[in-house]
Amino acid sequence: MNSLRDWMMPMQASEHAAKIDNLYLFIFWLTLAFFILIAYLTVAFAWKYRRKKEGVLTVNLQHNLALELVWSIIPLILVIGIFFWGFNDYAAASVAPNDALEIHVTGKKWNWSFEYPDGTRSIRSLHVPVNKPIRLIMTSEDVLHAFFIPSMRVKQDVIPGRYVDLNFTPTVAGRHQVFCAEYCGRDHSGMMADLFVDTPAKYAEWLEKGDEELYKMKPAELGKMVWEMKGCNSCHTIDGTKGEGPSFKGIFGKTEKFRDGSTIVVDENYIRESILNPQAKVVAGFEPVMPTFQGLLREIEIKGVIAYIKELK
Amino acid sequence: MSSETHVVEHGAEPAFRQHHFVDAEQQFSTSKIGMWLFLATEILMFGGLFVGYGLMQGVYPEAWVAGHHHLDRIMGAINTVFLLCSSFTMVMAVHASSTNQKSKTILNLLFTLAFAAGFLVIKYFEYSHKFHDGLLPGRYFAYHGGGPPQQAMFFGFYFVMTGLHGFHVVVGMALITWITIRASRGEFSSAYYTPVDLVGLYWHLVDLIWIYLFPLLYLVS
Amino acid sequence: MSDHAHAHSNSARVYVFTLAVLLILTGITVGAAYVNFGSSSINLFIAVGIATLKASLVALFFMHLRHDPPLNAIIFISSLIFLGLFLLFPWIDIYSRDRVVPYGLRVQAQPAAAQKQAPAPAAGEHGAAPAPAAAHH
Amino acid sequence: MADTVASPQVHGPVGQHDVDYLHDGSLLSWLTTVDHKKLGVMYLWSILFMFFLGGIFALLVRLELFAPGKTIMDAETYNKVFTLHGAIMVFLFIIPSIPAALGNFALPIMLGAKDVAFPRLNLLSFWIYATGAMIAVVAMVTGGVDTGWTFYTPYSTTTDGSVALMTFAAFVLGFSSILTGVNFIATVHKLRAPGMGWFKMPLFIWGIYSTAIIQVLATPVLAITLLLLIMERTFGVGVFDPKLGGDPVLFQHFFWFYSHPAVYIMILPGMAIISEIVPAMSQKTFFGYKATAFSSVAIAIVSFVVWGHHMFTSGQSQLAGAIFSFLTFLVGIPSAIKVFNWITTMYKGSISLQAPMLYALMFLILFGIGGLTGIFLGAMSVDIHLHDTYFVVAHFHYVMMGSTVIAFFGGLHYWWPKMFGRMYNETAARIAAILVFIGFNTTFLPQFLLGSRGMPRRYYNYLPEFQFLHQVSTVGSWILGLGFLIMAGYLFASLRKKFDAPPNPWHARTLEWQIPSPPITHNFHEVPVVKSDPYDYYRPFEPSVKGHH
Ligand code: HEA
Ligand code: HEA
Ligand code: HEC
Ligand code: CUA
Ligand SMILES: [Cu+2]
Repeated sequence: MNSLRDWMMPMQASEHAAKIDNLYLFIFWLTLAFFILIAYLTVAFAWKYRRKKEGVLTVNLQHNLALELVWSIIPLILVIGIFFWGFNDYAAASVAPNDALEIHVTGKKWNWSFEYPDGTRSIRSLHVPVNKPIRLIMTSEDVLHAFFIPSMRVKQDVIPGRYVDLNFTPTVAGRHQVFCAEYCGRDHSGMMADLFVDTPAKYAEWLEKGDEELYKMKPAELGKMVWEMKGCNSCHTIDGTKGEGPSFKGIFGKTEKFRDGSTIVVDENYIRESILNPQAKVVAGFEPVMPTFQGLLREIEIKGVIAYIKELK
Repeated sequence: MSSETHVVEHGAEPAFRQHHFVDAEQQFSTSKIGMWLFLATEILMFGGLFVGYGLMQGVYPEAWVAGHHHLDRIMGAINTVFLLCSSFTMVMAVHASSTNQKSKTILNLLFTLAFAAGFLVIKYFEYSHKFHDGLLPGRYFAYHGGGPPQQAMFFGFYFVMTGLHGFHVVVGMALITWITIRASRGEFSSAYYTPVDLVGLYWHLVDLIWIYLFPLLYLVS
Repeated sequence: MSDHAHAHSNSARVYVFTLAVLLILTGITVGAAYVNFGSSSINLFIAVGIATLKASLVALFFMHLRHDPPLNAIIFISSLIFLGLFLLFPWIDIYSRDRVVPYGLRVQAQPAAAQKQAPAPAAGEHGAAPAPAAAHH
Repeated sequence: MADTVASPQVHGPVGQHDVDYLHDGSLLSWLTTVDHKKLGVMYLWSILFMFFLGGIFALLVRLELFAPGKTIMDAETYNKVFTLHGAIMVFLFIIPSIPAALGNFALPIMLGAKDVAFPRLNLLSFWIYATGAMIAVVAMVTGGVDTGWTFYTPYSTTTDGSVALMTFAAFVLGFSSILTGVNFIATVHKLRAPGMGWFKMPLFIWGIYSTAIIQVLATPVLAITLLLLIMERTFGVGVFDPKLGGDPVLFQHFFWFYSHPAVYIMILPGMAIISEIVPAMSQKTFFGYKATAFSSVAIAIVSFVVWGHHMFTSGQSQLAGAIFSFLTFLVGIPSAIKVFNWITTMYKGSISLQAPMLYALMFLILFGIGGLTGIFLGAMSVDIHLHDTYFVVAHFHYVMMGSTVIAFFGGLHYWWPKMFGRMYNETAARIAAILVFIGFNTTFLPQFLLGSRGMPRRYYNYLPEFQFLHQVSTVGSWILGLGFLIMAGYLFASLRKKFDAPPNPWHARTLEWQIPSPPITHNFHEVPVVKSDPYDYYRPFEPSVKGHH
């Protein structure tokens, strides 16, 4: 029985997966029974009563109330049962426990990006601690997508302009596959992500250090990614036009004037300070609106930004 | 071998009866059923717009209030009166044609046309006023008087709904013109006035839809 | 009106009467729209109610449903019933969607606090942020 | 539309009516014919062509999926190909297939009428169909469409290509379907022959009648949905696009309000054919006639309120989802009633296993699978996992291809002698039927497994673990294609023969079998008088038509 399930379904890796599979298997056996009944009768009658002589008259069977009631009412009772079973599990699976870990998910053609409670972000890979209720709060930036993790038995459309949630408690550590299940254009089939279910210790370590990939990237590339992903780009351009904040283009090595009249030559330390304590020195002509990124950027990411700014001549 | 039935069928039968009907009565009531079915599809088609309009009104009530303030109730009311009167003249035309009153039929049909034209003229003024103010649907919305941005959607609905309705008015006028011509040729009589009756039904539906469009677009705040 | 056949002048009189009632009802709707009945849904109710009354008059008298074989009325009414179903279910959906606006996010979702969460789409166009479900709270 | 009813019709000399309808009038006169039989035949060739076209796209889809990554085309082409496959099969093939082709041909004769109620409307409806098809072809060659047949917003309002044109084509095609429905309802109500009470109508009529109800009440909503979509694309009227304040889930409500009932527009006529073939080929009274007749109407009505089962994961409210799930299950019951009635009708019959019956038997088995897998999808929690996977693809091919299309071909084989006056080669027909059966199951049975294992649909590329099952499926599609190739062969071959079909090759008792094959233009020399029930196989035959046997 279990081997049949494992043959038909992916691994059961969340708390509610077993419930869904149980109903699936129940319907499977039930409908199989009905199917065998139908198929058997069809074939058996076709064979047994095949025409042996032309032009015979047959018996006149027009109806049989008892029989007809039986085959209407039994399926009726069965499907009503299935409805309640399915609805209960569905409702249970979609309620988030109060202590759920909330992670934001954004779908955009054709990538998934994630933001964790401490501000850490990642693309195409989602890390969660094992045995902890997870609540994904999801939105899309362009068209519909759907977040689908087969082994967790969860799926939810991701809708632009709206937040939807998805709840599950992963029980099996390791890598799991995430698909985009709502058609979204050219790379719909490539819009995948990895779900890493880690031990709590490993999860904490990951939050601290980030993806291994970060360490493999060139610092300037990493910096560009930070600029895109952490929202620097909403205030800072890279082409010299003035945004809410100064453009990054050509500032490295330039002499910057501040509101209080003092000046400084932009160098690594100044950039670092501007990110972690932006209000310490406010550039002339700008408001002190930049939020601090203290705790939101890892050391390696700050280094990346510096390298990136250096490149923007 | 079947000549007998054919003789019966082709006896003193009127020319308008099609061969697959037994008698004129059957043909008449069949046409009516067909027309009513067609009207049912019209109701569901417009109905889709009403559903979208109603649901979105629930979502953006302020935009709807702001939007409908730009509509002229008086113009809307006059148009309602026009359409009601045209429905009346239409039914009078049907009545006249079913009682062999040729000139009365034509006169009433012409009245109907006149009311319909009046309706379109007023619509024209309303539309050009909206165009002038930049109260255009969707992307072309260019009104600078402020208010919630979803007014663009309100005017999207306004133009799609009144536009589709206006299109029906134009089609109706074409049909009325056509039966006016046929009436003037003396094609209708108490024995056969189906086309007048069917066009009448169509025209009443156009009126009926406006009866809902008017309060929902112009009056509800 | 019809000076021609007595039986028919009767139905002509019915048409005139119907038109008169329709015009009066139109006057009432317009008038009622200027009165504030305390809540906009009451105004809506009145307006749609009167419209329905008018529509019934048109259908019954001008469109002859009163005397027609019942099938025509059945067709007409079923189209309205199915239209009703079409309105009902999306309505149920839109007005019971609360859950999908996450509890914690309702307040935060305002653009002002946008810095720390997934940026609202449509690049900060205010009205466009969390759409239908959030809008009526 | 008013004039379709009321214009003068001049009758020729009496003798003219004795010519069979295929040879009555020049070839060119077919284009303006109002004869329901000719229109049925014209529809038949059109939809068969569309099936061929859609089938070629299907074979391309399967070929691309033979291996992960690029096999024969790139992702953008693939997306267009599966969209066109779905859109052609649905809008151009399956919806008009049974009602407009076989229904047009058989329905008036089965009622004992000379034509449908509005013959000219019928012609108009055909030409609207042809126009819609032409627009669709233009859309295909000028940019194509890559939205999926469901046109979900906001993707469909933002992607390139001829989406507006394609939706317009579907819009036009909708009107063709509406007019056919209007015509059939009026025909059934008003043109029944003397003696043909409602419960003396063949069950085929009940099925087509129920279908027509859906066509009339649901299709206008598709029209308005597509109109709003076009408005949104061209004028930015943002009813559905969230960037403009609209609600994309609302689009899905609009779309499925039509498209769920539309799946019953597909299956009810299929069931109607089976209800005809089973008693005739078994020479047995229909078991549970009234229950079957009413269940058609019940399916038609309940089918309007289950559409939300396509939206369990769409972000519609839980409450709405629960109501829809419950109602979805209720639709299973009338279907169950029908299945059991067909099977019981075979009991103690005298069953001929000729081609039409083979298709009917295949239908019973394949609809069993397709319908029962619908139960998985109707259960909310299970559908969360299965939605938008190949499980759904397999489900709907079992009900559309495996049931409706199989029933259609069953009906085609059943009425072919009547339509064209020729018998096809029975042996070849049996071989083709068996190949189709094997090929179909090889293609789509593995897809259930793919889906439950998590393979999403509309995927150009897939993970290596899914490859084996995809390959089995692709090979299946070739067997299926071979089956159809053989079918095309013997059917065309039969057309080159002289008329050799007897008036009633199956010894059936409905009216169309009591007139010559092929029928004369006006179907009946005199109005038939119906005395017995359509399936009175327990007593000697009592013809309703005089002068024929
Ligand atoms: C001919 C077309 C056709 C038919 C007849 C059906 C019939 C049914 N369909 Fe199907 N369906 C489609 C065409 C069809 N469907 C299509 C095209 C899609 C996908 C569209 C897309 O997304 O592209 C779809 C998708 C679809 C979904 C959405 C899946 C998803 O996207 O997540 C669901 C969910 O409930 C569903 C359910 C059902 C049910 C319950 C029936 C029922 O009517 C079946 C009833 C029949 C039986 C149940 C069998 C006979 C009964 C018995 C033998 C008695 C015993 C029975 C019991 C004990 C229950 N269908
Ligand atoms: C009536 C409806 C219908 C029918 C009959 C079919 C028939 C077939 N379908 Fe289709 N299908 C759909 C409706 C239909 N389909 C829809 C609505 C979709 C969803 C689209 C979307 O997602 O938007 C879909 C999607 C779909 C997919 C999923 C694509 C994806 O999600 O990425 C696949 C994949 O295998 C597929 C395969 C097939 C096959 C192999 C057949 C075969 O049964 C076809 C058999 C026919 C032929 C083979 C042609 C006839 C042949 C001849 C006359 C002889 C010539 C033969 C040779 C040259 C060999 N279909
Ligand atoms: C809400 C807007 C905003 C965001 C988001 C933002 N900044 Fe700034 N930033 C500013 C403003 C305004 C200034 C100028 C005033 C000041 O120095 O505080 C500034 C100044 C700076 C400077 C100094 C530039 C100079 O010319 O002296 C650096 C470096 C900088 N930001 C880096 C970043 C990085 C890296 C990020 C993202 C991780 C970021 N900023 C995100 C608004 C923002
Ligand atoms: Cu994103 Cu599909
Ligand atoms: Cu459905």
